[in-house]
Amino acid sequence: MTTTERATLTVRILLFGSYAEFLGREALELALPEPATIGDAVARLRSFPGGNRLPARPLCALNLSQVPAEAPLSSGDELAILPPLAGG
Amino acid sequence: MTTTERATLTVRILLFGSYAEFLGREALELALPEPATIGDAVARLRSFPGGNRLPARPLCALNLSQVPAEAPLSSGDELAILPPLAGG
Amino acid sequence: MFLRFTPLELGELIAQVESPARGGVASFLGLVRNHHGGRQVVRLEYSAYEPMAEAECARIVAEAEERWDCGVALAHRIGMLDVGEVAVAVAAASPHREEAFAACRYAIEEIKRRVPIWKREFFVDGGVEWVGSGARSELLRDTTGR
Amino acid sequence: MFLRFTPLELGELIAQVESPARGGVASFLGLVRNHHGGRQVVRLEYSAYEPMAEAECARIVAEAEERWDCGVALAHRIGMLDVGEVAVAVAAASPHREEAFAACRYAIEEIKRRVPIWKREFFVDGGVEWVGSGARSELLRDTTGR
Repeated sequence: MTTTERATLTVRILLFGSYAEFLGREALELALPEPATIGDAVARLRSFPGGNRLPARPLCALNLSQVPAEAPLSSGDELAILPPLAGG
Repeated sequence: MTTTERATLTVRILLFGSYAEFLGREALELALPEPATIGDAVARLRSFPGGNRLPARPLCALNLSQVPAEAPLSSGDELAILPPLAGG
Repeated sequence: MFLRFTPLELGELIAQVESPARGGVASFLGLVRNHHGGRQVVRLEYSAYEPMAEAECARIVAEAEERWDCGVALAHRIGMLDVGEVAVAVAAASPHREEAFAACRYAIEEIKRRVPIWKREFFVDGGVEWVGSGARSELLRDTTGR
Repeated sequence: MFLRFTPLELGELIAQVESPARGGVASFLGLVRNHHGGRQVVRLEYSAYEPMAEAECARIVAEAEERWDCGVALAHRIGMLDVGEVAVAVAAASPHREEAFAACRYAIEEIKRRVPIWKREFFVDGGVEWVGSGARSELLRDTTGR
Protein backbone atom coordinates (compact mmCIF):
# COMPACT_ATOMS: atom_id res chain seq x y z
CA MET A 1 0.00 0.00 0.00
CA THR A 2 3.00 2.32 0.08
CA THR A 3 4.18 4.20 -3.02
CA THR A 4 7.39 2.20 -3.12
CA GLU A 5 5.31 -0.91 -3.88
CA ARG A 6 3.82 0.64 -7.02
CA ALA A 7 5.38 -0.52 -10.28
CA THR A 8 7.43 2.12 -12.10
CA LEU A 9 8.41 2.62 -15.68
CA THR A 10 11.55 4.30 -16.92
CA VAL A 11 11.68 6.50 -20.02
CA ARG A 12 14.53 8.31 -21.67
CA ILE A 13 13.89 12.06 -21.97
CA LEU A 14 15.53 14.13 -24.70
CA LEU A 15 15.58 17.92 -24.52
CA PHE A 16 16.44 20.27 -27.37
CA GLY A 17 17.24 23.87 -28.07
CA SER A 18 15.97 26.34 -25.49
CA TYR A 19 14.45 23.54 -23.39
CA ALA A 20 17.83 21.86 -23.00
CA GLU A 21 19.18 25.19 -21.79
CA PHE A 22 16.29 25.68 -19.32
CA LEU A 23 17.02 22.35 -17.60
CA GLY A 24 20.75 22.41 -18.16
CA ARG A 25 20.85 19.02 -19.85
CA GLU A 26 19.99 17.32 -23.13
CA ALA A 27 19.02 13.85 -21.87
CA LEU A 28 17.95 12.12 -18.67
CA GLU A 29 16.23 8.99 -17.42
CA LEU A 30 12.90 9.49 -15.68
CA ALA A 31 11.16 6.89 -13.47
CA LEU A 32 7.41 7.33 -13.18
CA PRO A 33 4.72 5.31 -11.33
CA GLU A 34 2.65 3.20 -13.72
CA PRO A 35 0.47 3.99 -15.52
CA ALA A 36 1.94 7.26 -16.83
CA THR A 37 1.24 9.57 -19.73
CA ILE A 38 3.38 12.09 -21.52
CA GLY A 39 1.62 14.76 -19.49
CA ASP A 40 2.85 13.07 -16.28
CA ALA A 41 6.43 13.11 -17.55
CA VAL A 42 6.18 16.78 -18.50
CA ALA A 43 4.73 17.65 -15.06
CA ARG A 44 7.69 15.93 -13.41
CA LEU A 45 10.17 17.78 -15.63
CA ARG A 46 8.51 21.08 -14.75
CA SER A 47 9.27 20.41 -11.08
CA PHE A 48 13.01 20.27 -11.81
CA PRO A 49 15.25 23.33 -11.42
CA GLY A 50 14.61 25.53 -14.47
CA GLY A 51 11.73 23.26 -15.51
CA ASN A 52 9.15 25.94 -14.73
CA ARG A 53 10.17 27.57 -18.01
CA LEU A 54 8.79 24.58 -19.95
CA PRO A 55 5.23 25.10 -21.20
CA ALA A 56 2.54 22.90 -19.61
CA ARG A 57 1.81 21.27 -22.95
CA PRO A 58 4.96 21.27 -25.07
CA LEU A 59 5.22 19.56 -28.44
CA CYS A 60 6.32 15.96 -27.80
CA ALA A 61 7.58 13.04 -29.86
CA LEU A 62 7.43 9.47 -28.63
CA ASN A 63 9.83 7.11 -30.37
CA LEU A 64 10.29 9.54 -33.30
CA SER A 65 6.62 10.41 -33.91
CA GLN A 66 4.65 13.40 -32.67
CA VAL A 67 2.01 12.41 -30.10
CA PRO A 68 -0.57 14.19 -27.90
CA ALA A 69 -0.01 14.74 -24.15
CA GLU A 70 -2.53 12.02 -23.29
CA ALA A 71 -0.46 9.26 -24.91
CA PRO A 72 0.58 6.52 -22.43
CA LEU A 73 4.23 5.74 -21.75
CA SER A 74 5.92 2.35 -21.65
CA SER A 75 9.25 1.48 -20.13
CA GLY A 76 12.07 2.04 -22.58
CA ASP A 77 10.26 4.74 -24.54
CA GLU A 78 12.22 7.68 -25.88
CA LEU A 79 10.29 10.86 -25.16
CA ALA A 80 11.53 14.04 -26.83
CA ILE A 81 10.31 17.44 -25.63
CA LEU A 82 10.37 19.75 -28.62
CA PRO A 83 10.62 23.54 -28.54
CA PRO A 84 8.74 25.43 -31.30
CA LEU A 85 10.11 24.14 -34.61
CA ALA A 86 12.21 26.55 -36.64
CA GLY A 87 13.49 24.58 -39.63
CA GLY A 88 13.57 25.90 -43.17
CA MET B 1 -10.32 57.70 -110.17
CA THR B 2 -8.22 54.64 -111.04
CA THR B 3 -6.67 52.42 -108.39
CA THR B 4 -3.18 53.54 -109.38
CA GLU B 5 -4.06 57.03 -108.14
CA ARG B 6 -4.85 55.75 -104.63
CA ALA B 7 -2.13 56.32 -102.06
CA THR B 8 -0.35 53.15 -100.94
CA LEU B 9 1.55 52.23 -97.83
CA THR B 10 4.39 49.77 -97.59
CA VAL B 11 4.93 47.45 -94.61
CA ARG B 12 7.60 44.91 -93.87
CA ILE B 13 6.16 41.44 -93.25
CA LEU B 14 8.01 38.89 -91.10
CA LEU B 15 7.05 35.21 -91.16
CA PHE B 16 8.14 32.61 -88.64
CA GLY B 17 8.18 28.87 -88.08
CA SER B 18 5.60 26.92 -90.05
CA TYR B 19 4.24 30.11 -91.67
CA ALA B 20 7.64 30.91 -93.16
CA GLU B 21 7.66 27.40 -94.62
CA PHE B 22 4.13 27.78 -96.03
CA LEU B 23 5.08 30.90 -97.99
CA GLY B 24 8.66 29.88 -98.64
CA ARG B 25 10.14 33.04 -97.19
CA GLU B 26 10.81 34.77 -93.87
CA ALA B 27 10.39 38.41 -94.89
CA LEU B 28 8.84 40.52 -97.65
CA GLU B 29 7.66 44.05 -98.40
CA LEU B 30 3.94 44.47 -98.99
CA ALA B 31 2.31 47.52 -100.65
CA LEU B 32 -1.34 48.06 -99.73
CA PRO B 33 -3.86 50.78 -100.70
CA GLU B 34 -4.51 53.21 -97.86
CA PRO B 35 -6.13 52.91 -95.42
CA ALA B 36 -5.20 49.31 -94.55
CA THR B 37 -5.52 47.12 -91.48
CA ILE B 38 -3.63 44.06 -90.37
CA GLY B 39 -6.55 42.00 -91.66
CA ASP B 40 -5.99 43.47 -95.14
CA ALA B 41 -2.32 42.49 -95.05
CA VAL B 42 -3.18 38.95 -93.97
CA ALA B 43 -5.80 38.64 -96.71
CA ARG B 44 -3.17 39.63 -99.28
CA LEU B 45 -0.66 37.13 -97.88
CA ARG B 46 -3.29 34.39 -98.09
CA SER B 47 -3.57 35.01 -101.84
CA PHE B 48 0.14 34.18 -102.32
CA PRO B 49 1.28 30.65 -103.29
CA GLY B 50 1.10 28.58 -100.09
CA GLY B 51 -0.63 31.44 -98.30
CA ASN B 52 -3.91 29.53 -98.14
CA ARG B 53 -2.36 27.54 -95.29
CA LEU B 54 -2.26 30.68 -93.13
CA PRO B 55 -5.27 31.03 -90.80
CA ALA B 56 -7.67 33.89 -91.56
CA ARG B 57 -6.88 35.51 -88.21
CA PRO B 58 -3.37 34.61 -87.19
CA LEU B 59 -1.63 36.04 -84.13
CA CYS B 60 0.08 39.28 -85.22
CA ALA B 61 2.61 41.70 -83.78
CA LEU B 62 2.98 45.24 -85.03
CA ASN B 63 6.33 46.86 -84.22
CA LEU B 64 7.05 44.25 -81.49
CA SER B 65 3.65 44.29 -79.72
CA GLN B 66 0.70 41.95 -80.17
CA VAL B 67 -2.27 43.69 -81.80
CA PRO B 68 -5.76 42.74 -83.02
CA ALA B 69 -6.56 42.24 -86.73
CA GLU B 70 -8.47 45.54 -86.84
CA ALA B 71 -5.36 47.61 -86.06
CA PRO B 72 -4.50 50.11 -88.83
CA LEU B 73 -1.16 49.97 -90.64
CA SER B 74 1.21 52.83 -91.39
CA SER B 75 4.01 52.93 -93.92
CA GLY B 76 7.20 51.53 -92.47
CA ASP B 77 5.47 49.29 -89.94
CA GLU B 78 6.97 45.88 -89.19
CA LEU B 79 4.15 43.33 -89.15
CA ALA B 80 5.03 39.87 -87.84
CA ILE B 81 2.70 36.95 -88.49
CA LEU B 82 3.09 34.55 -85.58
CA PRO B 83 2.34 30.82 -85.58
CA PRO B 84 1.00 29.35 -82.32
CA LEU B 85 3.62 30.11 -79.66
CA ALA B 86 5.56 27.17 -78.29
CA GLY B 87 8.14 28.59 -75.93
CA GLY B 88 8.97 27.16 -72.52
CA MET C 1 19.81 39.09 -73.09
CA PHE C 2 16.99 36.69 -72.24
CA LEU C 3 17.55 34.51 -75.32
CA ARG C 4 20.63 32.31 -75.07
CA PHE C 5 22.42 30.23 -77.65
CA THR C 6 24.50 28.23 -75.17
CA PRO C 7 23.47 25.97 -72.26
CA LEU C 8 21.54 27.65 -69.44
CA GLU C 9 22.88 27.67 -65.89
CA LEU C 10 20.29 28.03 -63.10
CA GLY C 11 23.03 29.11 -60.70
CA GLU C 12 23.76 32.15 -62.84
CA LEU C 13 20.11 33.25 -62.69
CA ILE C 14 19.89 32.66 -58.93
CA ALA C 15 23.04 34.73 -58.45
CA GLN C 16 21.33 37.60 -60.30
CA VAL C 17 18.41 37.75 -57.86
CA GLU C 18 19.58 36.50 -54.46
CA SER C 19 20.48 38.99 -51.77
CA PRO C 20 20.94 38.97 -47.98
CA ALA C 21 17.42 40.41 -47.55
CA ARG C 22 15.74 37.81 -49.79
CA GLY C 23 15.49 34.54 -47.89
CA GLY C 24 13.41 32.57 -50.42
CA VAL C 25 14.42 31.63 -53.95
CA ALA C 26 11.93 29.72 -56.12
CA SER C 27 13.08 28.48 -59.48
CA PHE C 28 11.86 26.51 -62.47
CA LEU C 29 13.62 24.60 -65.20
CA GLY C 30 11.89 23.37 -68.35
CA LEU C 31 13.77 20.42 -69.85
CA VAL C 32 13.47 18.87 -73.30
CA ARG C 33 11.29 15.78 -72.84
CA ASN C 34 11.84 12.51 -74.63
CA HIS C 35 8.25 12.14 -75.80
CA HIS C 36 5.34 14.17 -77.18
CA GLY C 37 1.96 12.97 -78.31
CA GLY C 38 3.04 9.36 -77.86
CA ARG C 39 6.06 9.75 -80.17
CA GLN C 40 9.68 9.56 -79.16
CA VAL C 41 11.56 12.84 -79.48
CA VAL C 42 15.30 12.84 -80.12
CA ARG C 43 15.94 16.59 -80.16
CA LEU C 44 14.23 19.87 -80.86
CA GLU C 45 14.96 23.28 -82.20
CA TYR C 46 13.77 26.60 -80.79
CA SER C 47 13.56 29.74 -82.87
CA ALA C 48 12.25 33.19 -81.95
CA TYR C 49 11.17 36.57 -83.21
CA GLU C 50 14.17 37.80 -81.33
CA PRO C 51 13.61 41.53 -80.72
CA MET C 52 9.99 40.96 -79.68
CA ALA C 53 10.93 37.98 -77.50
CA GLU C 54 13.53 40.09 -75.70
CA ALA C 55 10.98 42.87 -75.19
CA GLU C 56 8.30 40.47 -73.88
CA CYS C 57 10.72 38.84 -71.46
CA ALA C 58 11.72 42.24 -70.12
CA ARG C 59 8.04 43.15 -69.66
CA ILE C 60 7.36 39.87 -67.80
CA VAL C 61 10.25 40.50 -65.40
CA ALA C 62 9.09 44.08 -64.79
CA GLU C 63 5.49 42.99 -64.19
CA ALA C 64 6.50 40.29 -61.69
CA GLU C 65 8.85 42.62 -59.84
CA GLU C 66 6.14 45.26 -59.60
CA ARG C 67 3.45 42.84 -58.43
CA TRP C 68 5.52 41.02 -55.82
CA ASP C 69 8.38 42.05 -53.51
CA CYS C 70 10.96 40.12 -55.49
CA GLY C 71 13.74 39.97 -58.03
CA VAL C 72 13.18 37.84 -61.15
CA ALA C 73 15.66 36.48 -63.69
CA LEU C 74 14.85 34.30 -66.68
CA ALA C 75 16.42 32.91 -69.82
CA HIS C 76 15.26 30.85 -72.81
CA ARG C 77 17.49 28.74 -74.98
CA ILE C 78 17.35 29.14 -78.78
CA GLY C 79 18.79 26.66 -81.30
CA MET C 80 19.09 22.88 -81.39
CA LEU C 81 18.68 21.05 -78.05
CA ASP C 82 19.03 17.41 -77.08
CA VAL C 83 16.63 15.55 -74.79
CA GLY C 84 17.28 16.53 -71.16
CA GLU C 85 18.78 19.94 -71.92
CA VAL C 86 17.39 23.03 -70.19
CA ALA C 87 15.09 24.98 -72.54
CA VAL C 88 13.91 27.66 -70.10
CA ALA C 89 14.97 28.75 -66.62
CA VAL C 90 13.35 31.15 -64.14
CA ALA C 91 14.51 32.27 -60.69
CA ALA C 92 12.58 34.52 -58.30
CA ALA C 93 13.93 35.68 -54.94
CA SER C 94 11.91 37.40 -52.22
CA PRO C 95 11.93 38.00 -48.47
CA HIS C 96 8.77 35.81 -48.46
CA ARG C 97 8.62 32.37 -50.02
CA GLU C 98 4.96 32.74 -51.09
CA GLU C 99 5.94 35.72 -53.21
CA ALA C 100 8.97 33.94 -54.64
CA PHE C 101 6.77 31.02 -55.74
CA ALA C 102 4.05 33.31 -57.11
CA ALA C 103 6.52 35.38 -59.14
CA CYS C 104 8.30 32.29 -60.50
CA ARG C 105 5.02 30.70 -61.50
CA TYR C 106 3.80 33.91 -63.12
CA ALA C 107 6.97 34.26 -65.17
CA ILE C 108 6.93 30.74 -66.60
CA GLU C 109 3.20 30.93 -67.44
CA GLU C 110 3.64 34.28 -69.18
CA ILE C 111 6.71 33.06 -71.10
CA LYS C 112 4.60 30.24 -72.52
CA ARG C 113 1.64 32.52 -73.21
CA ARG C 114 3.30 35.60 -74.71
CA VAL C 115 6.89 35.21 -75.84
CA PRO C 116 7.20 34.61 -79.61
CA ILE C 117 9.21 31.40 -79.60
CA TRP C 118 8.56 28.31 -81.70
CA LYS C 119 9.88 24.81 -81.68
CA ARG C 120 10.28 21.94 -84.09
CA GLU C 121 10.40 18.44 -82.71
CA PHE C 122 12.59 15.83 -84.36
CA PHE C 123 11.10 12.37 -83.79
CA VAL C 124 12.94 9.08 -83.70
CA ASP C 125 10.88 7.99 -86.74
CA GLY C 126 12.44 10.81 -88.80
CA GLY C 127 9.42 13.11 -88.75
CA VAL C 128 9.79 16.80 -87.93
CA GLU C 129 6.83 18.86 -86.73
CA TRP C 130 6.14 22.39 -85.61
CA VAL C 131 4.72 22.19 -82.10
CA GLY C 132 1.42 24.01 -81.72
CA SER C 133 0.47 24.27 -85.38
CA GLY C 134 0.95 20.55 -85.96
CA ALA C 135 2.43 21.31 -89.39
CA ARG C 136 5.08 18.97 -90.74
CA SER C 137 8.33 20.81 -91.24
CA GLU C 138 9.78 20.59 -94.74
CA LEU C 139 12.87 22.68 -94.21
CA LEU C 140 15.60 20.74 -92.52
CA ARG C 141 18.07 23.58 -92.36
CA ASP C 142 18.64 25.47 -89.14
CA THR C 143 15.82 28.05 -89.13
CA THR C 144 17.54 30.10 -86.45
CA GLY C 145 20.11 31.15 -89.03
CA ARG C 146 22.98 30.30 -86.68
CA MET D 1 20.66 11.63 -45.48
CA PHE D 2 18.41 14.69 -45.51
CA LEU D 3 20.42 16.54 -42.86
CA ARG D 4 23.72 17.90 -44.14
CA PHE D 5 26.69 19.36 -42.32
CA THR D 6 28.34 20.88 -45.40
CA PRO D 7 27.06 23.44 -47.96
CA LEU D 8 23.98 22.40 -49.96
CA GLU D 9 24.11 22.18 -53.75
CA LEU D 10 20.80 22.60 -55.58
CA GLY D 11 22.28 20.95 -58.66
CA GLU D 12 22.85 17.76 -56.73
CA LEU D 13 19.17 17.61 -55.70
CA ILE D 14 17.96 18.39 -59.23
CA ALA D 15 20.18 15.61 -60.59
CA GLN D 16 18.47 13.20 -58.16
CA VAL D 17 14.99 13.87 -59.57
CA GLU D 18 15.33 14.93 -63.21
CA SER D 19 14.70 12.40 -65.96
CA PRO D 20 13.96 12.48 -69.70
CA ALA D 21 10.24 11.99 -68.98
CA ARG D 22 10.04 14.83 -66.43
CA GLY D 23 10.04 18.13 -68.30
CA GLY D 24 9.42 20.45 -65.33
CA VAL D 25 11.67 20.96 -62.31
CA ALA D 26 10.54 23.35 -59.56
CA SER D 27 12.94 24.11 -56.77
CA PHE D 28 13.25 26.21 -53.65
CA LEU D 29 16.18 27.52 -51.67
CA GLY D 30 15.89 29.00 -48.19
CA LEU D 31 18.82 31.30 -47.47
CA VAL D 32 19.99 32.77 -44.17
CA ARG D 33 18.64 36.31 -44.05
CA ASN D 34 20.53 39.28 -42.66
CA HIS D 35 17.69 40.49 -40.46
CA HIS D 36 14.93 39.21 -38.17
CA GLY D 37 12.49 41.19 -36.08
CA GLY D 38 14.23 44.42 -37.02
CA ARG D 39 17.61 43.20 -35.73
CA GLN D 40 20.66 42.50 -37.84
CA VAL D 41 21.65 38.84 -37.98
CA VAL D 42 25.30 37.88 -38.52
CA ARG D 43 24.97 34.09 -38.51
CA LEU D 44 22.78 31.31 -37.19
CA GLU D 45 23.01 27.77 -35.99
CA TYR D 46 20.65 24.94 -36.83
CA SER D 47 20.31 21.85 -34.65
CA ALA D 48 17.97 18.89 -34.98
CA TYR D 49 16.52 15.84 -33.30
CA GLU D 50 18.37 13.99 -35.98
CA PRO D 51 16.74 10.53 -36.21
CA MET D 52 13.24 12.03 -36.09
CA ALA D 53 14.15 14.77 -38.57
CA GLU D 54 15.46 12.15 -41.01
CA ALA D 55 12.25 10.12 -40.58
CA GLU D 56 9.99 13.15 -41.10
CA CYS D 57 11.88 14.22 -44.22
CA ALA D 58 11.51 10.74 -45.66
CA ARG D 59 7.77 10.81 -44.93
CA ILE D 60 7.41 14.22 -46.61
CA VAL D 61 9.15 12.97 -49.76
CA ALA D 62 7.00 9.84 -49.84
CA GLU D 63 3.78 11.82 -49.35
CA ALA D 64 4.62 14.28 -52.14
CA GLU D 65 5.61 11.51 -54.52
CA GLU D 66 2.39 9.64 -53.81
CA ARG D 67 0.17 12.70 -54.19
CA TRP D 68 1.73 14.05 -57.39
CA ASP D 69 3.38 12.42 -60.42
CA CYS D 70 6.84 13.56 -59.43
CA GLY D 71 10.21 12.90 -57.87
CA VAL D 72 11.20 14.97 -54.84
CA ALA D 73 14.60 15.57 -53.24
CA LEU D 74 15.33 17.76 -50.24
CA ALA D 75 18.09 18.59 -47.80
CA HIS D 76 18.47 20.75 -44.69
CA ARG D 77 21.71 22.15 -43.40
CA ILE D 78 22.68 21.67 -39.72
CA GLY D 79 25.39 23.60 -37.89
CA MET D 80 26.65 27.18 -38.06
CA LEU D 81 25.71 29.17 -41.18
CA ASP D 82 26.63 32.64 -42.37
CA VAL D 83 24.20 35.13 -43.88
CA GLY D 84 23.41 34.15 -47.49
CA GLU D 85 24.18 30.45 -47.09
CA VAL D 86 21.58 27.88 -48.17
CA ALA D 87 19.70 26.48 -45.15
CA VAL D 88 17.20 24.29 -46.98
CA ALA D 89 16.82 23.10 -50.58
CA VAL D 90 13.96 21.27 -52.32
CA ALA D 91 13.68 20.05 -55.92
CA ALA D 92 10.60 18.45 -57.50
CA ALA D 93 10.50 17.11 -61.07
CA SER D 94 7.39 16.08 -62.94
CA PRO D 95 6.09 15.65 -66.48
CA HIS D 96 3.74 18.56 -65.61
CA ARG D 97 4.95 21.86 -64.23
CA GLU D 98 1.84 22.38 -62.06
CA GLU D 99 2.65 19.16 -60.22
CA ALA D 100 6.31 20.07 -59.87
CA PHE D 101 5.37 23.41 -58.27
CA ALA D 102 2.73 21.82 -56.03
CA ALA D 103 5.10 19.11 -54.78
CA CYS D 104 7.92 21.60 -54.18
CA ARG D 105 5.63 23.93 -52.27
CA TYR D 106 4.20 21.07 -50.20
CA ALA D 107 7.66 19.84 -49.25
CA ILE D 108 8.94 23.21 -48.01
CA GLU D 109 5.74 23.91 -46.06
CA GLU D 110 5.85 20.49 -44.39
CA ILE D 111 9.55 20.83 -43.58
CA LYS D 112 8.77 24.02 -41.70
CA ARG D 113 5.70 22.54 -40.02
CA ARG D 114 6.91 19.09 -38.98
CA VAL D 115 10.64 18.53 -39.04
CA PRO D 116 12.26 18.89 -35.58
CA ILE D 117 14.90 21.48 -36.35
CA TRP D 118 15.74 24.55 -34.27
CA LYS D 119 17.82 27.60 -34.86
CA ARG D 120 19.64 30.19 -32.79
CA GLU D 121 20.21 33.60 -34.31
CA PHE D 122 23.38 35.52 -33.52
CA PHE D 123 22.72 39.25 -33.76
CA VAL D 124 25.19 41.97 -34.56
CA ASP D 125 24.53 43.43 -31.08
CA GLY D 126 25.90 40.24 -29.47
CA GLY D 127 22.52 38.76 -28.49
CA VAL D 128 21.67 35.13 -29.23
CA GLU D 129 18.06 33.94 -29.37
CA TRP D 130 16.21 30.73 -30.06
CA VAL D 131 13.88 31.41 -32.97
CA GLY D 132 10.26 30.50 -32.24
CA SER D 133 10.48 30.35 -28.45
CA GLY D 134 12.04 33.81 -28.21
CA ALA D 135 14.26 32.60 -25.37
CA ARG D 136 17.68 34.12 -25.01
CA SER D 137 20.38 31.53 -25.47
CA GLU D 138 22.86 31.26 -22.61
CA LEU D 139 25.04 28.48 -23.98
CA LEU D 140 27.48 29.74 -26.53
CA ARG D 141 29.00 26.39 -27.32
CA ASP D 142 28.04 24.51 -30.47
CA THR D 143 24.82 22.70 -29.48
CA THR D 144 25.04 20.37 -32.43
CA GLY D 145 27.94 18.61 -30.70
CA ARG D 146 30.07 18.76 -33.86
